[in-house]
Amino acid sequence: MTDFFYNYLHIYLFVALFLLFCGIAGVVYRRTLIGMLVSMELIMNGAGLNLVALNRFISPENAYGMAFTLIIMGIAAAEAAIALGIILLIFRKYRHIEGGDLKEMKD
Amino acid sequence: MTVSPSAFITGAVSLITGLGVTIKAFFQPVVTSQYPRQLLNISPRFRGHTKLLADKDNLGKNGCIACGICVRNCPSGSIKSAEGEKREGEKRKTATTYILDYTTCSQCGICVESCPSDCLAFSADFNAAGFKREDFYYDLVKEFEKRKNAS
Amino acid sequence: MEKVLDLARANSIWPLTFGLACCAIEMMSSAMSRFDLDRFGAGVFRASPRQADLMIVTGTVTKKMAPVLTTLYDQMPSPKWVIAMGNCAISGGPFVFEGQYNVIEGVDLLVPVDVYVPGCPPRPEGLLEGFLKLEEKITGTRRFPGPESRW
Amino acid sequence: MSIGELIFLLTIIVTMGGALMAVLSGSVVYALMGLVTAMFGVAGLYVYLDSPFLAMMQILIYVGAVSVLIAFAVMLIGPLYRRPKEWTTAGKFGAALGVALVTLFMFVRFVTETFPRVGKPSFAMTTKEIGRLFFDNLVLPFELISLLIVVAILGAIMLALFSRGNK
Amino acid sequence: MEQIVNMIGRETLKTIVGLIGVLVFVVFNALILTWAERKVAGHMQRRIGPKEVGPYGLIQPIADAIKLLGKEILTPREVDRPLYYLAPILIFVPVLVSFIVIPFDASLQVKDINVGILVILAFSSLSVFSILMAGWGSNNKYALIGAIRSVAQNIAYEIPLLLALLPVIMMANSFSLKTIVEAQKGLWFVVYQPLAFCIYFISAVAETNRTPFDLPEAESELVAGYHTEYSGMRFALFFLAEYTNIFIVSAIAVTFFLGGYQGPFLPGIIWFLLKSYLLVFVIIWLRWTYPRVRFDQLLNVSWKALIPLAFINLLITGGLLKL
Amino acid sequence: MVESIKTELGAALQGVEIAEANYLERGYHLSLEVASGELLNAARFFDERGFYLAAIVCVDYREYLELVYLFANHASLCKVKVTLKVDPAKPVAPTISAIFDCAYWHEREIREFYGVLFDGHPNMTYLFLHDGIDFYPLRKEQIPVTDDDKRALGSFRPGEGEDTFFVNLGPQHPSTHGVLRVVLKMDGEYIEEAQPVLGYLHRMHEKMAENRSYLQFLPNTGRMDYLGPMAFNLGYVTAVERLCGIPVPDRANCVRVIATELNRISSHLLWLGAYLADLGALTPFLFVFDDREQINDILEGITGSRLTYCYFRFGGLYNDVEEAFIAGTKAFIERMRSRFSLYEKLVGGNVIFINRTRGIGVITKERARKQAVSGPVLRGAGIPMDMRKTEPCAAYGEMDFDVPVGTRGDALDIYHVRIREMENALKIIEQALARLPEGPVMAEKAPKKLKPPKGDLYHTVETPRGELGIYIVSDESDKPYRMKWRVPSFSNLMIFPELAKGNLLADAVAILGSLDLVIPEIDR
Repeated sequence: MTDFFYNYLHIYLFVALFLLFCGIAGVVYRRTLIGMLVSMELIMNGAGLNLVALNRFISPENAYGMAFTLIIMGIAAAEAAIALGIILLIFRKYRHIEGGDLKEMKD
Repeated sequence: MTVSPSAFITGAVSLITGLGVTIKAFFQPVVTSQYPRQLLNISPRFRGHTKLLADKDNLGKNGCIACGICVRNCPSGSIKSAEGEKREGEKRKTATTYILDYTTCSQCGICVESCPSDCLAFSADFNAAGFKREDFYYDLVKEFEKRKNAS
Repeated sequence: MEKVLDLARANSIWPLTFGLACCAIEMMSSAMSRFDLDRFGAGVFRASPRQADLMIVTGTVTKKMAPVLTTLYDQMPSPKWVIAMGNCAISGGPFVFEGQYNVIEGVDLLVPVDVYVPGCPPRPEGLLEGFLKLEEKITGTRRFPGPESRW
Repeated sequence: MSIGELIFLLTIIVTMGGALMAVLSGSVVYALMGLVTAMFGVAGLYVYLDSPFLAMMQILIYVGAVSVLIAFAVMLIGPLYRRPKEWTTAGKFGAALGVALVTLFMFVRFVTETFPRVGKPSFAMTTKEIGRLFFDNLVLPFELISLLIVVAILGAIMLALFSRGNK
Repeated sequence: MEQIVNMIGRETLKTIVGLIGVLVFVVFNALILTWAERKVAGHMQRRIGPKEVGPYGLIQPIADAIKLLGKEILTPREVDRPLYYLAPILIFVPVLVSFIVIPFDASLQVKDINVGILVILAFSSLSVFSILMAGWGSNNKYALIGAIRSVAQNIAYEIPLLLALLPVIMMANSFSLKTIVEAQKGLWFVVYQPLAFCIYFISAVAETNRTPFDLPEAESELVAGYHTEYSGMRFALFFLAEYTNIFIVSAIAVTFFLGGYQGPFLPGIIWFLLKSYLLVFVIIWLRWTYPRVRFDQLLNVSWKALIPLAFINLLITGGLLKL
Repeated sequence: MVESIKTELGAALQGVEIAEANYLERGYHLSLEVASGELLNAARFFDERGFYLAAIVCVDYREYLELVYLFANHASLCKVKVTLKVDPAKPVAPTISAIFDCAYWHEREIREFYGVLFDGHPNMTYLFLHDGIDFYPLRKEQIPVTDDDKRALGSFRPGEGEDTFFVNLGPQHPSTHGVLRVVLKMDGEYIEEAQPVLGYLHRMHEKMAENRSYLQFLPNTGRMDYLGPMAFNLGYVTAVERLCGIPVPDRANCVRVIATELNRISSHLLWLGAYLADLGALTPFLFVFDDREQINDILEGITGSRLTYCYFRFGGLYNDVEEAFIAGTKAFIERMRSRFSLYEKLVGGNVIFINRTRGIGVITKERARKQAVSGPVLRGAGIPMDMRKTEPCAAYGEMDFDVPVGTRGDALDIYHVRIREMENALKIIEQALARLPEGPVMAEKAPKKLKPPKGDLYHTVETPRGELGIYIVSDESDKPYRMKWRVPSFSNLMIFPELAKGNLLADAVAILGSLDLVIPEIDR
């Protein structure tokens, strides 16, 4: 009964790790700001998955992991809103959204 | 867009009166005349394409004397030809062909007005439609004969 | 199977919202309460050529408009049909004269036309008759005996 | 293999595929589509972790809000913007390989050593409990996150207004 | 875990049957609604509407459907193919998912999920995505503007929609649609929550892109909006989804505010359909009465009127419930 | 007014001979010929005194091209014709588009039809014609367009750039009611620049007029403005009657007024419906067509046609009216009065409609004058100018009616002006019916073949859309030597780019709709 795939913590952690590294690779190698943002979201997803899985397997008597995942979601939403505002602003100013070329951020 | 309560209420009322108009119309009878089943009373003055009328003195033949006035007067050159022959015992010519290219006609009525023998009139052919452009090159003389034979 | 498809097509002809000139008003009239094209399922005027089945060319096609018209025709998915409504669309109508430089003398020079509805402009009944003719062309049989032509 | 397992495997493949697509695809739109796929996959995994509420919130917030926002920005910028080349084919391949290798290495090196191969114990956390937790032990983070969201909304509005007024 | 195994094992059949039923219903509903829309519009404009095709024109939608299926499958050259192909299919997912949890009758429900309403709301955001994909994939300016409008509109109206449903969820103390319906044994929630009902209805009309909020497909501005480049079958899918969405938002309104399948004398399903189609009629009625609002007005209505009102309503409800 | 202008003009332009013309025969009070150096001074003079530029006409006299500038005044009846002779071999003239904005388009039109270059004009691209035309169509001799000229002309193409986003409104577009094309340069949903492209329905009316006799041109008038053909008909026949001095029987005049006003109502009704369709409400469209059908029935009863009536003839009418017509018209007046409240409920009071139109497309009095807009658009801007009052033809002089004006000049005002104009039209019809005299409807001595005396005439009438001016030059033959149609929609459209700028796309549609354009009339 308990030997179904989905009853093993490791699989979830593996997926979470994968998401994390994908995200990191994206953040590092993506040139457009939007692409970076997409990769950041991947990292957050990985973190959320990690938390829930650990919560579920290691300490099933409380729900802190889930609660924190919800908080992560809130942060992700807020971050996306702000980041996109900034991206749009940058686009209006410089007519491009390539992170590497943004040398000056002061004005 | 700051909305004062009174403006809000008048706005809402206006929306509801609008709904009232359409729902009233919903229950009113329709005004449709269902074309192939019903026909409207089309005005007797309706301008279709032209047709030839019979001679006033001799109802058996068409009244066109092939004078060519309509051909000259037509603004868009729709009347291609009006030719006739002089028959025996008659003072004037009688048309043998009268080709009307209805596809360039603008239904203005100048030909009808200018006809010296008053033998042109508008037909009531209100629903012409066809598969070919050539369907509407009418020979009014032939058509006149057809009508005569039919009646 | 093909027959069912044809029947469906004939009864669900969605025209393109494509008004060119005077005849466009009569095309609108025929879609309105008095004549109600929707009775035949043809009242869904689509603004996008991709979703239309029928192009009603209502009025004069000028040389400047011609490329636009052919583009629109090409954008329509087949099976598609064209009704040339009004004399201008059929042959350039009253705007053809010697030395004219801007009018296409008949939309059939640009795209294949299925049904011609002459008149300047034709009455809405004429357009409805054109629709019935188109149905006849699609299915092979005429649905309504229809009113006789009145000369 | 039961249907449940099959679906589970599918979910994992979808998640990982989506993540790869999000990172590797040349066009931002496809990256976004990949992200959405990955998010759906994660939501599916949440279902397997017995938290359907979280799964729904995941879709609602990530798909419904975050990615829609990103998509919105892409569309606004899109028609005016020639996208730069992000990856060469070789680079793509290398990156994918690198990510896979690193993941595998980390997994073998740390995860399997740190955490035991435990089975899933029974679990009865309901939405109500999570809510309770928020207003009980986690009230400070909760308040902070609320504040953050308010600030974010205000900031976004200010940015939008500023860019409009700037013109 | 036990649950899941059971669900997949035993209830797979039930779900599949339910899905097929849902599909049939979706098609049937869309056919009826297109006919009804044209008929209602016709009579509101004092004309007949479809008449010659079948008795009362009832065959009309079938003819339309067959015709659309029989059209040439045309893919414009410049489109972004994967997105272009995927969009009309994707727009169908939320529609099907939503039907799974709607209780048509006390026993007529594919699956009663305890986060039912969240499922509907979560998946409804997918339709935004498919609109975006359609707009972007079509590579057409009108479609793109339509898509952008649609997204802004959906973001703006999703919030009041949710906020209007929350008081009911609080009162019923459950996310499950069935429980919510059962909670209305006595009085319908519309009596307690008239404001929430109004807000929900307005937002729902906006979410389904219907006049007066039909900006994404505003004909006079954007030709046909996001589905400008779609033809034949693919267009039919959009069409189908639109009408199904209308039904879904009405059904949710009925479930949440109008007592769902409850009513005297008649069987529950009849009551449910009756109420739902009444709301659908109202939506059609609105369409054939009002002009379209402008883009900034549309957003203003949501941000400056509906959302604050919904918040106030939510606060008051919460306060009253605690007392 | 005329006297004072004459003396002031004499003082301002030294050495220019100012002739007083017989207004009744010529349609203008003063005429003067200027050299090209003085044109700007003259234009400035008229600008300062609040004149508007009604039209610029070019006439090809073979030996020279004559540019005719027609100035008129909103405040009082004073029309001045200023002419400028141009060398046909190398036609160059100074532009006055910096002073009168409406000249911008008139000059472009003359450039492509006559090849006259306007010095200093900011944009001399093709407006009407397509690329393939290699001669100047309205010149009496066929003169090929030189290669240089062709390159300079070229038809309009939107520029391609990374930072621009163009949207085409038309030529096939649901909101343009025909084949107008407006190229919009967008910034998101906002319009940065709007550029109309005309000529998709250029049907060569002015060229045809030179090839046909006066009578043969008559059917064309109904096709120029297919929504208000009666008014165009009326304008043309009264112009020719004025040129030839043909008297018209009283009864015919009354019937002319009734028919024209009925047509005005039907035109405004169609505008209302189409406008609401632009704004997204389709039902009013069908409601107004219901009313229009009543008018069509009445008018078809007397004319035999539903749209392109061609009813008036030189010296009278095509045929007499009957009792049925009078009864039908009376019934229609009854019906129409009750319909206004319905429209008020469905449209005028609707909060969405009000919010969509209030403050949109505001036209100031000054802009209205500079762009020479006319008709309801001008009256919406607050200038009570109506040709039916100032220059009454037919029996308009004996009718009592109001000229409704707006206060803000926005689209909502224009809507109200049109609605009240319909009410006033009903009033006019009632009066005309009441005093409909017995008698013939055709002048007895109307000549069969018209050969007007040599001379020119600028004749104006009020069509549903505004000032229709017909400038006819006669050379004593049976065909007009030159006939220029100063059409209201053309002038009204000219103000659109300015109104649309900085507005939302939806507003642009609302503004375009409020101008009530009929495209064949613009393109001619």
